[in-house]
Amino acid sequence: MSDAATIPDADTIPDAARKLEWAPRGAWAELPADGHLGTPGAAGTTITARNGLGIASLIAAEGSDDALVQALKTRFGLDLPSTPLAVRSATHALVWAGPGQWLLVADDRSGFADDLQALSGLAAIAEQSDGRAALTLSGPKIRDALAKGCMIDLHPSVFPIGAAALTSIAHIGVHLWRVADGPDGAVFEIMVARSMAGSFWSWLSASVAEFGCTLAATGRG
Amino acid sequence: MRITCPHCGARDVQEFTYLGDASPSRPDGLEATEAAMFDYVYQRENPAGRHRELWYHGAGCHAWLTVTRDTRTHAIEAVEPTKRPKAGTAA
Amino acid sequence: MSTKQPFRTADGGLIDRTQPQSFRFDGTRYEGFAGDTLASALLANGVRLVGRSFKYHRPRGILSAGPEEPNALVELRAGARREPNTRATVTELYHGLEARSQNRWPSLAFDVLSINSLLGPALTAGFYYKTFMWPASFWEKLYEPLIRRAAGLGRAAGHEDPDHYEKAFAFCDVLVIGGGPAGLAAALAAGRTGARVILCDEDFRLGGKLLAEKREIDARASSEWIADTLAELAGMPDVRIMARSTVYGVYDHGIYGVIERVNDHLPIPPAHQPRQRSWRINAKRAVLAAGAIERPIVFAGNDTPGVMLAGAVRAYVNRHGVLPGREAVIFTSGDDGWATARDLAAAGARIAAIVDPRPQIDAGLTALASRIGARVLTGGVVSAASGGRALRQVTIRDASGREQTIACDLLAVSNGWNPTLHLTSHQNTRPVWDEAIHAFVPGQMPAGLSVAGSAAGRFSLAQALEDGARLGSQAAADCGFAPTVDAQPPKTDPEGVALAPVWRVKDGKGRSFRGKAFVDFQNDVTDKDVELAAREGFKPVEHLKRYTTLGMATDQGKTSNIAGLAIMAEQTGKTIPETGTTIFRPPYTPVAIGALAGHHRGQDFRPIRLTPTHQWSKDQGAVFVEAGLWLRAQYYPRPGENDWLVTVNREVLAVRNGVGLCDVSTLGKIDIQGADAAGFLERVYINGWKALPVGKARYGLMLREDGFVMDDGTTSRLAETHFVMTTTTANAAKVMQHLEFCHQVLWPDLDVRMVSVSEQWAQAAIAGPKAREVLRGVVDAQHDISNEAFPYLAAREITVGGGIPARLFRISFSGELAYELAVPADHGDAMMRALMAAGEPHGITPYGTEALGVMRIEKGHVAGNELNGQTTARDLGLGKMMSSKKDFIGRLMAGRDALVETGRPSFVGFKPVDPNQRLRAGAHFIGVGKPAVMEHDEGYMTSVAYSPNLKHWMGLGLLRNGASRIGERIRAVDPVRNGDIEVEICNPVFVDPEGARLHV
Amino acid sequence: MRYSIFSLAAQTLAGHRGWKPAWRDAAPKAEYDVLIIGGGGHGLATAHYLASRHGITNVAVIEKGYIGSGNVGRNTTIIRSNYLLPGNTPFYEHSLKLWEGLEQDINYNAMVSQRGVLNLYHSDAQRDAYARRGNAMRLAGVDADLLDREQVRAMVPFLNYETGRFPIQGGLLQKRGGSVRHDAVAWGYARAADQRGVDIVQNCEVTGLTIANGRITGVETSRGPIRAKKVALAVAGNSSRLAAMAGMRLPIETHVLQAFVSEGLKPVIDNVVTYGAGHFYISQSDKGGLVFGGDIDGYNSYAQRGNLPVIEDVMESAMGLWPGLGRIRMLRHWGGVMDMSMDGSPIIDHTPVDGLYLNAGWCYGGFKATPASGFCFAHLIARDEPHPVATAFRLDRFATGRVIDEKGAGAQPNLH
Repeated sequence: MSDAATIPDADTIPDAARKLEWAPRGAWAELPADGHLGTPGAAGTTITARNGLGIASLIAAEGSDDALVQALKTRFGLDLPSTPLAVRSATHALVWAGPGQWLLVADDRSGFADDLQALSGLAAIAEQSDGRAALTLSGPKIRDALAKGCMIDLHPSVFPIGAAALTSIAHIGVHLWRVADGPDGAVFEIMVARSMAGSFWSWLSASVAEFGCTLAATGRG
Repeated sequence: MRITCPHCGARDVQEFTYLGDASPSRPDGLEATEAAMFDYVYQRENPAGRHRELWYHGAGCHAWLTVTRDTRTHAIEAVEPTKRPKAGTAA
Repeated sequence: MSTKQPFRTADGGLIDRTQPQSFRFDGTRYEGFAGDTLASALLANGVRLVGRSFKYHRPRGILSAGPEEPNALVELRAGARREPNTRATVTELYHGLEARSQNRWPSLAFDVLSINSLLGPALTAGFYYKTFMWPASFWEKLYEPLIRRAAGLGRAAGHEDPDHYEKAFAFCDVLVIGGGPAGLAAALAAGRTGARVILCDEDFRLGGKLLAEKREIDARASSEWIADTLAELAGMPDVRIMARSTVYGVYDHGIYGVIERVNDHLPIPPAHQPRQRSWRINAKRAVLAAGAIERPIVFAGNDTPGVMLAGAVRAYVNRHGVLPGREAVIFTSGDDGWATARDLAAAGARIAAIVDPRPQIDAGLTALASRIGARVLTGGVVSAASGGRALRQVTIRDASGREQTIACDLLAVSNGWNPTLHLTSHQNTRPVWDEAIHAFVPGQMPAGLSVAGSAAGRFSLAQALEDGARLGSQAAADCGFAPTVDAQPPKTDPEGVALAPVWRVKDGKGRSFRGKAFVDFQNDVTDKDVELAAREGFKPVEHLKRYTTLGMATDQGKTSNIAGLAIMAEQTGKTIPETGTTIFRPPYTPVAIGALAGHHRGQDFRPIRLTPTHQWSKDQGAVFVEAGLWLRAQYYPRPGENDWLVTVNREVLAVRNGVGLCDVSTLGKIDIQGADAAGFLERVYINGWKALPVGKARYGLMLREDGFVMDDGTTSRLAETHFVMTTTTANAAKVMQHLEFCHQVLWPDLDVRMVSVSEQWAQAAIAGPKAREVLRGVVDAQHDISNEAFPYLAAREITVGGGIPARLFRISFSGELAYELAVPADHGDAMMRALMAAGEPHGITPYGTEALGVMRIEKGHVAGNELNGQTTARDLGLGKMMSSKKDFIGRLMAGRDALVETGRPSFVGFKPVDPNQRLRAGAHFIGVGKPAVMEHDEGYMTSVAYSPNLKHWMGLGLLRNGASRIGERIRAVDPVRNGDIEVEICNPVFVDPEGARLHV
Repeated sequence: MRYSIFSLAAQTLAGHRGWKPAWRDAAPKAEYDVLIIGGGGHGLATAHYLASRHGITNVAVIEKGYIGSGNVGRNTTIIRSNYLLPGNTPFYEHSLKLWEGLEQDINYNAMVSQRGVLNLYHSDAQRDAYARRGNAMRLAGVDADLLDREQVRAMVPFLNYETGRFPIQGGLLQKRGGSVRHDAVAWGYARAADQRGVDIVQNCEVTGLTIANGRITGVETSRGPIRAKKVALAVAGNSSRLAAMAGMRLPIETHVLQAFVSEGLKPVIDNVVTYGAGHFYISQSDKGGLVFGGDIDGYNSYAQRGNLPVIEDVMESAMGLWPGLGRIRMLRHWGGVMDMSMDGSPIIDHTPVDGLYLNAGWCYGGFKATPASGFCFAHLIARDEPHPVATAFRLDRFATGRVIDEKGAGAQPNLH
């Protein structure tokens, strides 16, 4: 993928393809417009679509992840977690994804190729930026809404800030972690397989409706 | 039923896939005999009581786990990763 | 109000008299109050007859005031919301409630099938096992339809349930089951330690049995203690109180199933809310404080409407402000029934008599009787009740056997209580008999569960409060929460608990037939049925239940099991515990199927997986088809194409003659890296991988360890230590799991690192002679994709569209010059549009899974119908791929005698001898001229398609010795579709058998 | 006493005081020609056919609890012979024929009810597989009809044809399939065997097998030793435990299967219907309860009870297939333990121990097999050769590769 940025000579592109824009279509392209969902009144939950993330699986070679640890520390200032945790910098997160596996998440996809290049050879890297549909979930009732499908305990004493989990909700695999609290309390980031984003939304929208929900940032897909 | 994944913590059994008896080990290599392989593939102790068995945390960390469980009561005595991490691994 | 509700007391009760609620029962309009149940409201209106029994269609009234109710079952609501068999005793009254009696025709009062009651003597337990055998055909044609029509109770709604349900998951340290005195005390004790507590109660109001009683705690009305306790609990952030929530089952490792009836107390759930919520509560510890259920006595006519449990009578009087009768007789074998006399009298009923079989009665009780003006008959029994549709009189037999009748409209029966221990036996542990209280009490408990108060057989209020506080505190302590310094348990007013139960009252010496005496009301099991079971040897309790149906009705024997056991014990001369114990299966009370399904119905039954190009396919007018969880484009009809085959033929010809475009994103894609990646593939595939050059793809076949084929696909080497494997759509997850097994369990020392990248890539097949020209329009110019530079089976990382990373594979399912192009999923939509634009001059045609299937059959490629788990590599003509130089999964078992014997069905092609005839998959092969029977079955057709290139149908199949029979004829016999045609056995590759087109 | 409308009428007039025990509660004798371990449906049927077809009556059936306490008393009562593979089809068809004549054979009405078993299909591939199966049945002389969607709709109009996740496309119908009153099967066979002299010994648990020089000579029980010339194991669910007493390991795992019944309803569904897009099947009993079930829990278990994930899966499938079930209540659920074999098919065979016979591996299909299982097992025990319709159920088929794998799921019991 190192030649990804190479721009071909314009003269060599056939006419038919020249017109093409290659406009990306994100995982949440089908989400409804920003606004209020469910029971009217103050929204108990907030859903914010996260588009344009850079995401990659990192799998360490067994017994030889020192260089990887060092590189992540140097480039992102992040310590590779050895237990189910998500660590965050201003721009990046490292999320535990199984023994010896992590997700590297960049808030902005531009520059992610360079990030991965910098880690090349230190881990088995597989880009997943397009393969995950990500949301930020918050609001005073968000735990009650998540409890309608999430089979793990999200109580603050059990799932503190920084906790991460791979689990499933409504027959759909999810990667869920908790980031710093917002004005309405706990804030969760969640990712599901892109192909199941629609079905996940069907469950999520039904589950938050009781509490009312503010849906935001869907337009930036 | 809940299985305490050594990596992920206590999880509902729904997150796991069952394979079966963990005690037989595969007769590897070109020297292995058909009889030994037959034993590995087909024959089972199937005890009423303590049973070491393989489960896959497919909806979680994808680890294969060796669970020691009583087949009469479903009580779980131990859960271990089948693959032991080597020293120096972050996980 | 009083004329509207003639049996409503003037005041009192936990009802809100300012909130009248209008409702209908069997079409008649009545009124009740907020806080009523349907049962209490019916009683307030003087409605006694509410249902008909199962077998004899006997008139039935309201027996109880709780979930144990066997008689008062109604159809609640109407239309698609109709809920049959709904217990009126736990149905919260709401304005507009509509209910109907059931199991009667034409009306509740005049029910034709009550004639069964006259046939009663013949319709004993198990009578059907002994008859209806002659003539043989009559059972199904005549007898059984009659029985079926008569059986059953309510009618199911004939329509889709319009309401929604959800699941929910909760976690706590201590789950308290039951919100009566023991449960409230337990929750309070646990909550005060700071533990996370959930308190569930099935009722809509917390307080449990206290609600039905006039009791004092610490010299105050118990209602004040309840209010204080609830207030304190409400102030604890980690305590959750769930009313209208029934804990119905105990499952392994501290998991409790709970149904929360979120909106059953409203006509229709509010918008965005479910009707019910199905909880899975994970509790480290639980305290069962579910109270107790009162026991009836078996005597003639004990099912007459107006015969009620004495505790229930108190509940209606004290909680609901209803007089279940004005002229009452009390039949009690213990002190507890006397409290009913007291409360009834206080509410204005006349107590005609108190019948207590005990010879000696506490002086305090007799004083009570004289205070309320009730006759007392000690040493006597009620031997019969009569009145048909409403109780008119009871017959009382004194100690000397003399009988007299007393007119009354209410008989309150008290015979002690059974602990509500159902949940303790959900893990197949048995209750044990406690002779001191004449009841079964919990035996071995499920792990983490303790039991408090009446549920433990400790029936007094003082014991309930003491148990609750102790066990709540203990449960919290077990979870690591230090007990708080506790005040003394609150003091309670005195109560009598003496008891000498009477299980049944036999007919008198004269044996005058007074009518049936019921053990199980709902299933119409009488004492005579139990005697018959004993006579015929059905003595073990499970035989008794199954033979007589005792305890099998919707109430699951809550009021009947113990009497049944007692009568069996009497027949066999054994004690009750020697006779057996009752074991209760979940659920504790019946649970709506919809609730347990939650969100997962209709389109949400299982997730739908959509490919990144889905919208593009929709825009192209695709018809979609389910492929596992995926929706895939099946074909793309154009205006005027009215038959799918027309469309598919067009798509196939377009590919073979020009170029087509197909979404293949659903294939599983596994990224495999590591120093031992090639060696790992060697072990999981039957063929070799070490020699595969970088930049090349290869077809691979993997077996299960038992030697049968598991999956196939192409795997490409992107770098020395980097492969990307493709799997079939159907097996993607299974293969991933298998590879993880091979790595983690079998060969942990290999350096191989795998992750699914199925979701990351949108992948399209561009197939047909013009494929390369189309591809040139999207592949960035610096990548040479000429035949020389990018030959058949080349596989490389490239860029498209001006720098978008992509992977290009020159592989072909169709047999044409073909590529699969993969781009990151966000670009999948654009990729399809770009390819369409680039292909426009060449007439590029989108094609779906049908055309894909036709072309793979034309090429003789195996797919799902052949990879059915019953075929070997050899069967499929792929035996030569099996390397003999290495070990691989399935190698040894594939060598077993039966898997290598000649004569196994093997993979060949078929074409109809008459080219106009259609082939059918699933047809079996029978030799020409042989009878179509199993002995001559030589295999079957796995896949068929119409080939627009060959202009006839073609088939693939597995035929005994198939490969050596090319050119022979055989019959494809398809009896289920009346098919029987001759086919010619042929090479399975119908088009371009040399494969020349792949390499152009 | 022979059961008939006449005996019932006579007893009605006599206040039912003349009925005798349906079978004697026998105490074990010191020795039998054949000792059958397991008083379930298969063991009792074996005794009946040994006595009635082979004249061998010095037989005991010993049962650790009460008869019919195993799977014959806890199944979903379905009978059918809609099998695919030649090793299975003739056997199950033989069973269905025996069901059809059962009442007359044993003078007991087990309420055999051929209401039809309908397997739904939801895709072209599934249709092809059902066509293959239906054709195999027809070639074996078994009735089978392949229905399209409209034919299915005409039979069972209330299913979800419009909004289902996996649309119903049609079904494979076996009209002769149906249901039977399960407990009555055990009681009827017990009564019939008893009347021919078979001892039915309850509360008698086997604690050991007595084997000398490779030959079985008797058993140790909680009620003392019993000698026997031949010993037959019919203890599905516990086969491995008994086989272990003879030093054998079996290609079997013990798993739990749950079953469910709803509250009683007026008739709503006449047939047995199985959902092809989930693990679910449903019928309605004569008493009105909907009887339904789904997949096994999937892990080794002797606990006779299951857990919520499978319960919820069954309910989801129920709603997926039949959305009108939402407000119908599940009354009771329970679990039974069963022998899950390595290919999903049973074993009726000799064992390496002379005189010890094995009837095992019935997976969740043992109930429908009860008559033929008993019939063929009796044949094997009496004549020391397999009955012609049960020749494929050999113990050594796993070693030779002659597996009978209907589903193609391979050597993993919980996938069958």
